[in-house]
Amino acid sequence: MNPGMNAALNSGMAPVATPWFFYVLAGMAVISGGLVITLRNAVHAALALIVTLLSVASLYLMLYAPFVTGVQIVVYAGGIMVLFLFVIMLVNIERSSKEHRFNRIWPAGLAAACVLLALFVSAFVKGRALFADRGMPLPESSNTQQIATMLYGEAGKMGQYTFAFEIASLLLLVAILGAVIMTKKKI
Amino acid sequence: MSVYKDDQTSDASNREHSSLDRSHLDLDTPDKTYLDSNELIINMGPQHPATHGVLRVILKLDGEKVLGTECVIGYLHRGVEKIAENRTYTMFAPYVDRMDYVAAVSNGLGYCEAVEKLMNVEAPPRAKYIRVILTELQRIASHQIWLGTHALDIGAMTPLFYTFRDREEILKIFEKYCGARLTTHAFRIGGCQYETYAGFEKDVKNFLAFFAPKIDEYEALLTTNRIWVERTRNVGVISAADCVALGVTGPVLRASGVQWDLRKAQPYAAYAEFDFEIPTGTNGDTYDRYLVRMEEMRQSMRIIEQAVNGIPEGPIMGKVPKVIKPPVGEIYHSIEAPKGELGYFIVSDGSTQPYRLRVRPPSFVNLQALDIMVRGLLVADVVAVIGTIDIVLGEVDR
Amino acid sequence: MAPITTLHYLVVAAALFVLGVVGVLIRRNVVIVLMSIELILNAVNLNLVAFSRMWGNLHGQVFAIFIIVDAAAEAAVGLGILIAFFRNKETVNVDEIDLLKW
Amino acid sequence: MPNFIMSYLGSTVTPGEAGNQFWALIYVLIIFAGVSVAVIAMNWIERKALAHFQVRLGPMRVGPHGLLQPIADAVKLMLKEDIIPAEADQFVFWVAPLIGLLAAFTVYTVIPFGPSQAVSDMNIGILFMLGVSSLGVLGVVVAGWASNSHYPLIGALRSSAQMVSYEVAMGLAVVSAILMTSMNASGTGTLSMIGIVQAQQQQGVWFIFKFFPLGLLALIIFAIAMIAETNRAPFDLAEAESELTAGYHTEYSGLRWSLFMLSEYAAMIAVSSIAVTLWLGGWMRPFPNLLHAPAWDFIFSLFPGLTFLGLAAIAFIGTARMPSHSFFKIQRIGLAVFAALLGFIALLLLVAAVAGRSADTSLAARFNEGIGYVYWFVLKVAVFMYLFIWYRATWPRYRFDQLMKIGWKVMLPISLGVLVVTAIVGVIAS
Repeated sequence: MNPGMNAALNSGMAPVATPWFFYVLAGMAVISGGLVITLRNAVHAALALIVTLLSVASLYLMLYAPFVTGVQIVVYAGGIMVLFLFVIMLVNIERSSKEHRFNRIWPAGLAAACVLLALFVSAFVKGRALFADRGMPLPESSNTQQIATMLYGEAGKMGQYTFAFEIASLLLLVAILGAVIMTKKKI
Repeated sequence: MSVYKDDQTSDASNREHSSLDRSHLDLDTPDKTYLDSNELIINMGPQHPATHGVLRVILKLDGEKVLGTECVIGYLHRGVEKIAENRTYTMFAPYVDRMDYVAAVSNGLGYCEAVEKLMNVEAPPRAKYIRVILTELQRIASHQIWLGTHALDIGAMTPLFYTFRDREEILKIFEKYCGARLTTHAFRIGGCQYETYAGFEKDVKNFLAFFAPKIDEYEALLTTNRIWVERTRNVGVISAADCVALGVTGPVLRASGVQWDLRKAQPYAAYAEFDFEIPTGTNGDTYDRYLVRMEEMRQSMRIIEQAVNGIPEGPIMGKVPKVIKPPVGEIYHSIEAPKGELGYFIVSDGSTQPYRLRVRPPSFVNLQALDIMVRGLLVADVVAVIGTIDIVLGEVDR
Repeated sequence: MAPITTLHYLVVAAALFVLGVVGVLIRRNVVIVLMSIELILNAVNLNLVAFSRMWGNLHGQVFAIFIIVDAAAEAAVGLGILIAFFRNKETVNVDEIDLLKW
Repeated sequence: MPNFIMSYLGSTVTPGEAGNQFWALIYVLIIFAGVSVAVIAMNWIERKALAHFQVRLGPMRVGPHGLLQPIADAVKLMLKEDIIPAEADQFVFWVAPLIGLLAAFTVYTVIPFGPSQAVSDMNIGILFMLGVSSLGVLGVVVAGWASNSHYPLIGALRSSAQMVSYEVAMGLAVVSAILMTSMNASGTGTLSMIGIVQAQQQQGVWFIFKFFPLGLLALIIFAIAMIAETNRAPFDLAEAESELTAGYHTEYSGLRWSLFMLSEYAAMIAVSSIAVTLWLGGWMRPFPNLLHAPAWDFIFSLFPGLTFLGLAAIAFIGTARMPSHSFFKIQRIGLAVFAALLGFIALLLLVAAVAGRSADTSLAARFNEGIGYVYWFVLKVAVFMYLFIWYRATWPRYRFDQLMKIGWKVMLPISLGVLVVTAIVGVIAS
């Protein structure tokens, strides 16, 4: 805690009102999430998804996970969504916007999802005590460094997730190759 | 893997088809063997920054790759050839200036010489020398406009302003000589209307001294510029055989390796008396055409220098009657305009007006090569190739 | 206003998850189905990060990063399949993807 | 409340870190205004500099030497008819310029103009900057799509492919700079923008000179990638006027179009700021370690004032050289007033420099210090901005396949190589 913060607290100014921020961000995430699956136009849906992603990124920030926030913005909002928009434009046909949005079995799908929701709700209601806020403060300033230590390990020692990290890189490589091969017209 | 049938029809064959067969190019119905939504038909022009006027090119694209083109012309059609039939030979002369309006002097030269040939008169030597000097100055000016706009199409803004700055000096000479800068109407049938003004030789020599380092300046900006070389080398390649088959002339033909220049092949005016070289290229690509034109500017300077040093004294007007009434007959006369062979075919019925006048404009003929030059290239190359063919729509549409 | 607990985040995550599942089940456009999968993955991520905060260690965040990597791979391959499919059938509707070979 | 406001003044951290929303807001407003003014100035300088590259004069009519031209343009653009094509997607068409603008301006929250002259110091600063600036492409892509026209669509496709490709090389170059921040006793690097500059201060070397030529190479890669990221010549394929008429903003006009321009220039300044922060020592004056005597501090603190004095002198010379025709009377007075204004600012800065020297810990000293930081930072950014203009005047445009080839086959391998070699050299050196 630095002097400026102390002074701020002493002078009666509370830090940022976190509950408000949470409700606003959560509302944005859920509402635009709903728009993603209901909007007819794919580009509109993609824009809604970007709003969801950014809201969720902000929620990460509230959970003291700044590095995940950064990765979410760079990879998801900046990378994957541009890819999505790119593909939507490539396959942009007017026909799809005039057709039915939902498939024939949509009532069944909706029912299944409702069952899932009911499951979640019952789990939360029953297991409320499990999720009590334990109020563990995470060190925000060394967050990136600690994640790095877990991923890469410290001097002379392999990290806990180094092997998994390597496998993830292999997964990406395979995905790149797969994408290239599938989209290439002649091999 | 032969699941995708497209490759046989669209990509690989484009290069082989660089003959004149246009049957595979069907712009109206989409290619049935290839269900690709990427296939896009785009109108480039008539209002487009890079089509040098009102050329409309219908592009059939696969993504950015050009599958075929179709030129739509006529937006600047003024019926020049028809107008000729209702004007006397003298009255029609200013009209030819409006065809290739960036090389008006060359147009005038071709027309005047054609009528002279029809009437069997000849301009006096001094007039011929003046004609050569002005025409070669005009060639430099035309190439300057070509260079500026071509570079601008490829994205280099600066050469445009340099070339226009230097072209100004040529236009000043024109203005001092005949009062007009663009549509000069400099020559008359039988010679020249005006004697050179006092200090004409000095002005021309000053220009030569002024311009020599400027060409180096253009070349410093472009010739070894990596981006320029990458954008132009192997772009818009056309073989000598295709050029000949299509009737392409001028720098485009010479860049493909054919040493054909009417100034040497069928000398007119006073060209037989000068020593100059015909630059040729080897690959027939955009870069070669660029080099050929740059060298042509240098050769033009050589011609001008010789002409201005050896300009004879004497009359400037031949023995031409007041009313021009050529004998019945027909004539075809062509000159090497900056853009290629500019020919005039005149049919005379013995009256004061041509019975039929037909112009063979270099831009119009050269434009035919656009399709086989750009097929298989990208959209950006279409712009570069239109620039390198060096068309003027006033001449294409007439 | 009550302080925000882990459960709050879990509820948001559950809502996003269900929305994603609904999207996957009922939409016809493959692109939107893929986007719904991204929603599901995000819901999972939110859970993991919330639990990471709850337990006071970073394992959850590391897992979230792995899931983002996975999402990138999934999007690349999924969209690749989509383009290959679209090129042949000119449609992006899931219920028209009914041939194993064409 | 006044206590809360004043409490920050003595602090040496950013308002964000101090938790002082009031000053954070003030800083945001200052930056917003400053960037807007910088964009206007950049607009004028680009037109003038480009004109002089191309043997012409550029704007000369509106105000002396066209000084008021950007304002006239802004007024004109605001008054123009706002055309939305009938077939366009109304909502997306409307929102697209705002996406780009928001992305471009959000980045400025973490740019450190000085050790405490930033809105906030996020510990993921550089990651945040890269991420948010990459959101700008969404505006371009969506604008091209929403116009429902072929040329904008091609521009948008080009732009999205181009930006995604160059982000990779850009990111790797940035990583190699971040790697250099960890070359200290504890072996701990940082992603914080302020931390990166402080690391350069501690190591006594700007990262451009570190492990020569690795730092330089990384900067060059970043500098190339940032031109591509901001859609500037010679990588301005997305808005290539000779090919795509105007690319993604062909259908835009008036205020919306000007928002695109605003965000483009703001993004240019933002990426230049990243380059300056990462490789050129951010707010540090030249040779902070070599010439660190108080006398040197004083000499360098005179620079801002002297710069403005120089500008004022140029303006005065311009006034004197203006033709004495009555037609130029108003222009002459205007330029004289402008010169006087510049001279007044110069005087203020010089007084502040002198006052800040005599009083060591006072507000004046702190103010003086802050001026110095911002001055050096802006000066370094200005060099990059000038380079942007220079490139545009010199080079033709790349073709799309060549652009991709350079991005993936040249820049990516080189940046990977630089990263690996930097890591190896770093391990050997420590």
